[in-house]
Amino acid sequence: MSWDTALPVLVLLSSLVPGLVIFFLREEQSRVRTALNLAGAVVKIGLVGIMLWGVYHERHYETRLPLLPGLDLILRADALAMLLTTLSAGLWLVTTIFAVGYLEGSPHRSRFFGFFSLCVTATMGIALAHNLLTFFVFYELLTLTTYPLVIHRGTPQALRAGRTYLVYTLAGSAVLLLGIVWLHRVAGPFSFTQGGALSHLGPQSHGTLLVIFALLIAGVGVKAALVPLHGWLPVAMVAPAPVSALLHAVAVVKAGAFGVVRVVYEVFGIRFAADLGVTTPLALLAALTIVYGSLRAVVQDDLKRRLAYSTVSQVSYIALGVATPGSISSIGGIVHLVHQGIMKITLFFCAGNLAETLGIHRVSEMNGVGRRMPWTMVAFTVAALGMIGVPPMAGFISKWYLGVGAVEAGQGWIIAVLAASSALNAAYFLPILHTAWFKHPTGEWKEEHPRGRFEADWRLLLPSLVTAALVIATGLFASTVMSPLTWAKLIAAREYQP
Amino acid sequence: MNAAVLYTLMGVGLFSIGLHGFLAQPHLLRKVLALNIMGSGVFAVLMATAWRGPQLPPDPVPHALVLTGIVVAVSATAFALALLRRIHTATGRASLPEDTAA
Amino acid sequence: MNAWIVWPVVVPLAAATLSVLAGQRMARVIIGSATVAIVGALAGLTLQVWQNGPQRHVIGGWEPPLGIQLYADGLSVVMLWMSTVVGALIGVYALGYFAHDSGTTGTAATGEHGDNSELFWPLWLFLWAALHALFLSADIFNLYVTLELLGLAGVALVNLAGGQLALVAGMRYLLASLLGSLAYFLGVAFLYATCGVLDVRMLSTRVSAHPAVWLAIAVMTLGLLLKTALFPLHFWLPPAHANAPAPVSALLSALVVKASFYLLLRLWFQVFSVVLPPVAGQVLGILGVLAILWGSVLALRQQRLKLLVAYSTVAQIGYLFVLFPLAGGTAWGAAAWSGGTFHALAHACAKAAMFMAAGTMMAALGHDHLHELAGMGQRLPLSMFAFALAGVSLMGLPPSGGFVAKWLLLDAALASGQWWWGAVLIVGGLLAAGYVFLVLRQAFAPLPADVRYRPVPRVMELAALSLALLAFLLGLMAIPPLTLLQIGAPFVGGLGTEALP
Amino acid sequence: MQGHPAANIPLSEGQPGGCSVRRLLALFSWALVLVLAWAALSLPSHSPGLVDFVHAELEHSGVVNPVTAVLLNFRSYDTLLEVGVLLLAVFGVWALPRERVWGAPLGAPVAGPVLHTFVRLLAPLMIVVGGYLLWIGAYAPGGAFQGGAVLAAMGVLVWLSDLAPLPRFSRWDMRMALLLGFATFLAVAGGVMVGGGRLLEYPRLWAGSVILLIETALTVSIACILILLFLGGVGEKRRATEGVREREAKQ
Amino acid sequence: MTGVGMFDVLLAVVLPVLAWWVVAGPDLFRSVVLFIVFGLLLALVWVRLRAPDVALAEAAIGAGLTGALLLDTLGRLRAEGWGTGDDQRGSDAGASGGEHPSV
Repeated sequence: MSWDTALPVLVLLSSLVPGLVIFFLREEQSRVRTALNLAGAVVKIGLVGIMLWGVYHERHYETRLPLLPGLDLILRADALAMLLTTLSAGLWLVTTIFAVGYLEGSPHRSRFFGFFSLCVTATMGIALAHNLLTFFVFYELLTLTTYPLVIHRGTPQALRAGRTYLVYTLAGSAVLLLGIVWLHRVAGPFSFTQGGALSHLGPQSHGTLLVIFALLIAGVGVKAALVPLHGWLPVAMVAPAPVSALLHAVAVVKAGAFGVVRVVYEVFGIRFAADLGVTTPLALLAALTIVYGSLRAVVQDDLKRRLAYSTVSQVSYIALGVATPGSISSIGGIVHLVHQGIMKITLFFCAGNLAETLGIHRVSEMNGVGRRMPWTMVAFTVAALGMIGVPPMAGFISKWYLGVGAVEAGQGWIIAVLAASSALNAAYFLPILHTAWFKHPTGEWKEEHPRGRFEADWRLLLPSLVTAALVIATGLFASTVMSPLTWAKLIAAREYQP
Repeated sequence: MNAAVLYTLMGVGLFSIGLHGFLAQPHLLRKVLALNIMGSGVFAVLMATAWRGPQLPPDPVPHALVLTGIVVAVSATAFALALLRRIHTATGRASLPEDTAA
Repeated sequence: MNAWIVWPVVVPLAAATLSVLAGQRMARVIIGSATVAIVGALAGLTLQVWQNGPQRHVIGGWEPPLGIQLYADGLSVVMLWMSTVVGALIGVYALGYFAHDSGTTGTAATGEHGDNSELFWPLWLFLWAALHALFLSADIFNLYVTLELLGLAGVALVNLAGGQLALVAGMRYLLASLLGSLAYFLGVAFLYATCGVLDVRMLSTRVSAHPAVWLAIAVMTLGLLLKTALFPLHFWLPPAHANAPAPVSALLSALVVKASFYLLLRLWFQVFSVVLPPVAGQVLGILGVLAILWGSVLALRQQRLKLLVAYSTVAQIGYLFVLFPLAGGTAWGAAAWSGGTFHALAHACAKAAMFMAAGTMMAALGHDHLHELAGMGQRLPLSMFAFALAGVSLMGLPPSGGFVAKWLLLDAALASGQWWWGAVLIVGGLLAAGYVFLVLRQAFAPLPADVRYRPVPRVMELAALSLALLAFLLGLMAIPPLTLLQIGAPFVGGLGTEALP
Repeated sequence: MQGHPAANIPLSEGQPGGCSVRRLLALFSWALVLVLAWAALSLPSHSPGLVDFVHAELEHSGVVNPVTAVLLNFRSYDTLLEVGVLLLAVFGVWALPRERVWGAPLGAPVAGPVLHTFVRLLAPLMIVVGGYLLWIGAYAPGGAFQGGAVLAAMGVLVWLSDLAPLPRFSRWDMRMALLLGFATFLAVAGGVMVGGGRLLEYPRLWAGSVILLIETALTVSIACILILLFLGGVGEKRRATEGVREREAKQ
Repeated sequence: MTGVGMFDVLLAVVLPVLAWWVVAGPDLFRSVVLFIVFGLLLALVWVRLRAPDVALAEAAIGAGLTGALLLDTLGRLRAEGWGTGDDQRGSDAGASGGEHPSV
């Protein structure tokens, strides 16, 4: 096994092994646990960095393992995969730091961090999967490893949320499996191919392919929280904040959106999909989700619920960009995969920090919190403005490309959707900012436990500042070589190659 | 009609009677009896296939099979009866709960 | 001596004899070496089959039709591995189980049980031998004897639990088992009367569309369905499997029901295939579907862990029978055949692990009421983990063995245009998730303070975990067994997607 | 577990009684009779059977009685497993609760002078008959199973008449007697393979003797097994109280 | 094809009748006794079919030993209070002390 074939496996192992070891640690061995976690995360970032450099220089990293007769498990680092692996690897490190601080002193931490690492492993697998079978294997692994995290607290409410989560995700994966097996029956074994792998199929199978497309999108749409399959996401808010951050920014939702990208671009191919006539319905569905999620977010008082509905809305930007024909919208959709992750994780870090430090769970309790925790709220503000699409933040780049792409494609209604969505984003984020910065504190905070020299435990504060900085950086330096935008352009260019 | 056909018919008759008794009778001892009668029915069918008329020697293979069958039957019967006695001692009944409930 | 084929039968029989004669301590040595010997012989046999195709062994040198022949093809070998590996790990588990059990008023018993647990070993060895004999025999009457051997050993093992429930369950099991054997025996008599041979291979060339053959097929199938506990003939299974001692439950659910299924497979596809109309397979398939639904729904309604697992067996048996309507066409027959048999394999590992894990929890708590298992994830994390991994296989999620089986069956269903069988597989998987998570969510519930808990031997947890891991990872090593299954299979050809141009 | 018997009753699964069910059952049985009879009448009048094969090889089998030849040579594997079934029945009875002790429980023999004398006279005769049946099996009707059954009947009679103490199967030699037949059979089955033969392939020249050896061992074991099966459950009530000590004191 | 004597016909008719009595007769004790008779007559059938080996085994094991086992079991059931649970109509052949608890 050469280095090039080993690398994708090593990327998985760098979180799998620490995860498995952590299960067997005793509860009080928190130093060993943290060390293992951080070591795994750093090693992973290093490995991903090497891979990133290699892929940029057109090296091929690929691992195969025969799984079924005629079907291999294939892990391969392509440009799209690198986008998600880099995002996940980076955010895993900051989330780990955040989680260590957040969960300090609470029970079952070995279990938590064990599943946490497995969850990241599954996400890496999803990113590197090079055919639908491999994608499905890790997609399911993700379901199974996130369930214990969702019900981590063990309260009746958490158990109920876990049940909802399972009902949605398992039903989704059942549909997905059906679609995958069927597609293999129709098309034979194939790998992800830029520009699509199905265009050789004649018109007699187009009817079947329509159904299969619907099945696949429904399957990945559950995790991507496309309306009406989004029901689990707000409920899953009972999970601890690091889990929410993971669900929304790094793993689950992202896996679903990533699946949409893979299915449209590399299974069907955007041109073939457009010929089939499936892109417009998908775009409509995404638009519906964007508006619906935003509308629901406006009326939520619970901060995490508001953020959850915001995710429902924002993730569909990706699907919208992907489903709109034209390379510019594609760039917007793909780059939003990264941008949404960075922005949303910042928001969740801040929400978790507020809850942990001051016991704040609702927007109405945030009066004047900007004075008490200015750094946290600065981070929050940066991310929120990014979400709204204020330049030069990351979100602006996404929306810009989406908008230009819509114009290019002659789909004016998308502009309207984007505008409405931005207005709604402002409608649910600006009041928070107003409350936090400009209102006076109503009295004592519910429970105040600052730890350390800063306004909050540094492990809770630092991650949000780092990611907030990234929100600005990805916007400001969008045109540099290693920026997400450059990668997105690369991917889109290959997809639209004649 | 020859002896083979006659005893085959008797065999299937015994099997049916046994099966009917097995299903209809709640008492476990009777179920065991019924199983034995079903077994005898199968033996009769097999033995009839061995019959090749009064002049020719019969086929010894079915005879051996039936001998084996008889020994298997007695083993199963002895075991079933021992189990039945334990159930009777433990529950005071010699039938299965769902049968007596009816 | 390269006749490896006989030793999987002879060795456990010899070990059973010796273990009765020897003392307790010697018995362990005997059983241990017997296990090693069986694994060795099986490895030899596998190599032979792999290299030279199906193996035959003419017992006593008397060629069929006069004598009896042993026959091993890929299917037999896979089944033998299943029973050997699962059986051996159950044996390891039983070491801990009975050590834990003796001297205390533990699990299932009324307090009067105890030293008859030493009978577990000879009975278990006899059961093992009976399974292996059944997987290797190529003579329909000899198969009848092995069926009886298997049935009696199974019932005797159930009764080891003592106690009223186990006795009654054992009796119900015994009666069902005997009735099934007798029906099979009647079929044998009719087949001999019509065809004049007992050898499976010769029979397959002589059966014709004749009333007596029809009848033989019908009664043999019914008898074997009763023994396999296919809905609606499953009534005896849940009480017997739930009330037996845990290692016995594992043996019965994982292996014993598979034996009669295996026999049915052989008869249908290798003896009667010429005379069976396709509609017959559809009937079995429909019963399988009903079993999946009925078993799952009842599993969801159980209050006791072991009953839940037992009803899950009723449901999982249903999957095996989805094979019958699908294994017909040329393009997808191989996928259905491999999928069905692979499911038997995966279910054996998963279900044994599940019963073992359930038994461990029961041994620790003294009961198995579902709603009082809260916090088990903290008390017995390994067992809970084993249960979860086994559950993943039952749900058919990757990378478990259950996933591979489901994929292949689904593939066959879609390929044959009978997508509704595939839909049932999917629904069944979701229902399985329902009852598995019913248990798993208890693991995360907070641990009540006042629960009495007895420590259990570590070996029990480890044995269950190894089987569960095997079930979970079986999908990653599916190629060798799937290739083996093709050797001597009625449907040869590319599997799954390879079948397409 | 014992505290919750209700939990065990499966939902709506039983054999409901009642008049209509019985009528249905009767209907089913009659239908069964008709179907079976139809199949039976359709059987070929001349079943081909294996009789020619048996007679062609009979001279190589080592015995003259074709049934014995089939039972102990041509299809000896069946018989081997069948002895296994017998043993399993004994183990099964032992595995039941209250029968845990290796050895039969003690019951109440029917002692009486007439029976005593009768059995004293009969017992030797039955041993002779049993032995004869065993030996004649090679040539004429008879064999290990029949001989063993006669010996077992003698054993039961002897016990019933209180002439001899109960067998105590905690003793190694008694277990040996129980397993002798099976062990011998199995040893021969595997032993002949040492020279490169097949399972249960007796050396042609020695076939008669080997069969006699197996049958002799089997007769002893079958007698023991049958006696044990008969005694298996006797005397459950007394055993708990005075049974054991009383009888041991007698000796 | 001849060879079907009156005796064969008689046996072939009597045995099912006996079997019916065994499974459905009113009294369990009588059923057991009839079962032994059934076994002996079956042995006669085997003799008629020129199978003395089987006849011998049937008489010794099928009728003799099984019969003894059945009688013994029946005795034990009786000794434990009530023996013939399904014989509600009262049994002439001595269900001694025949209390029948409600079933």
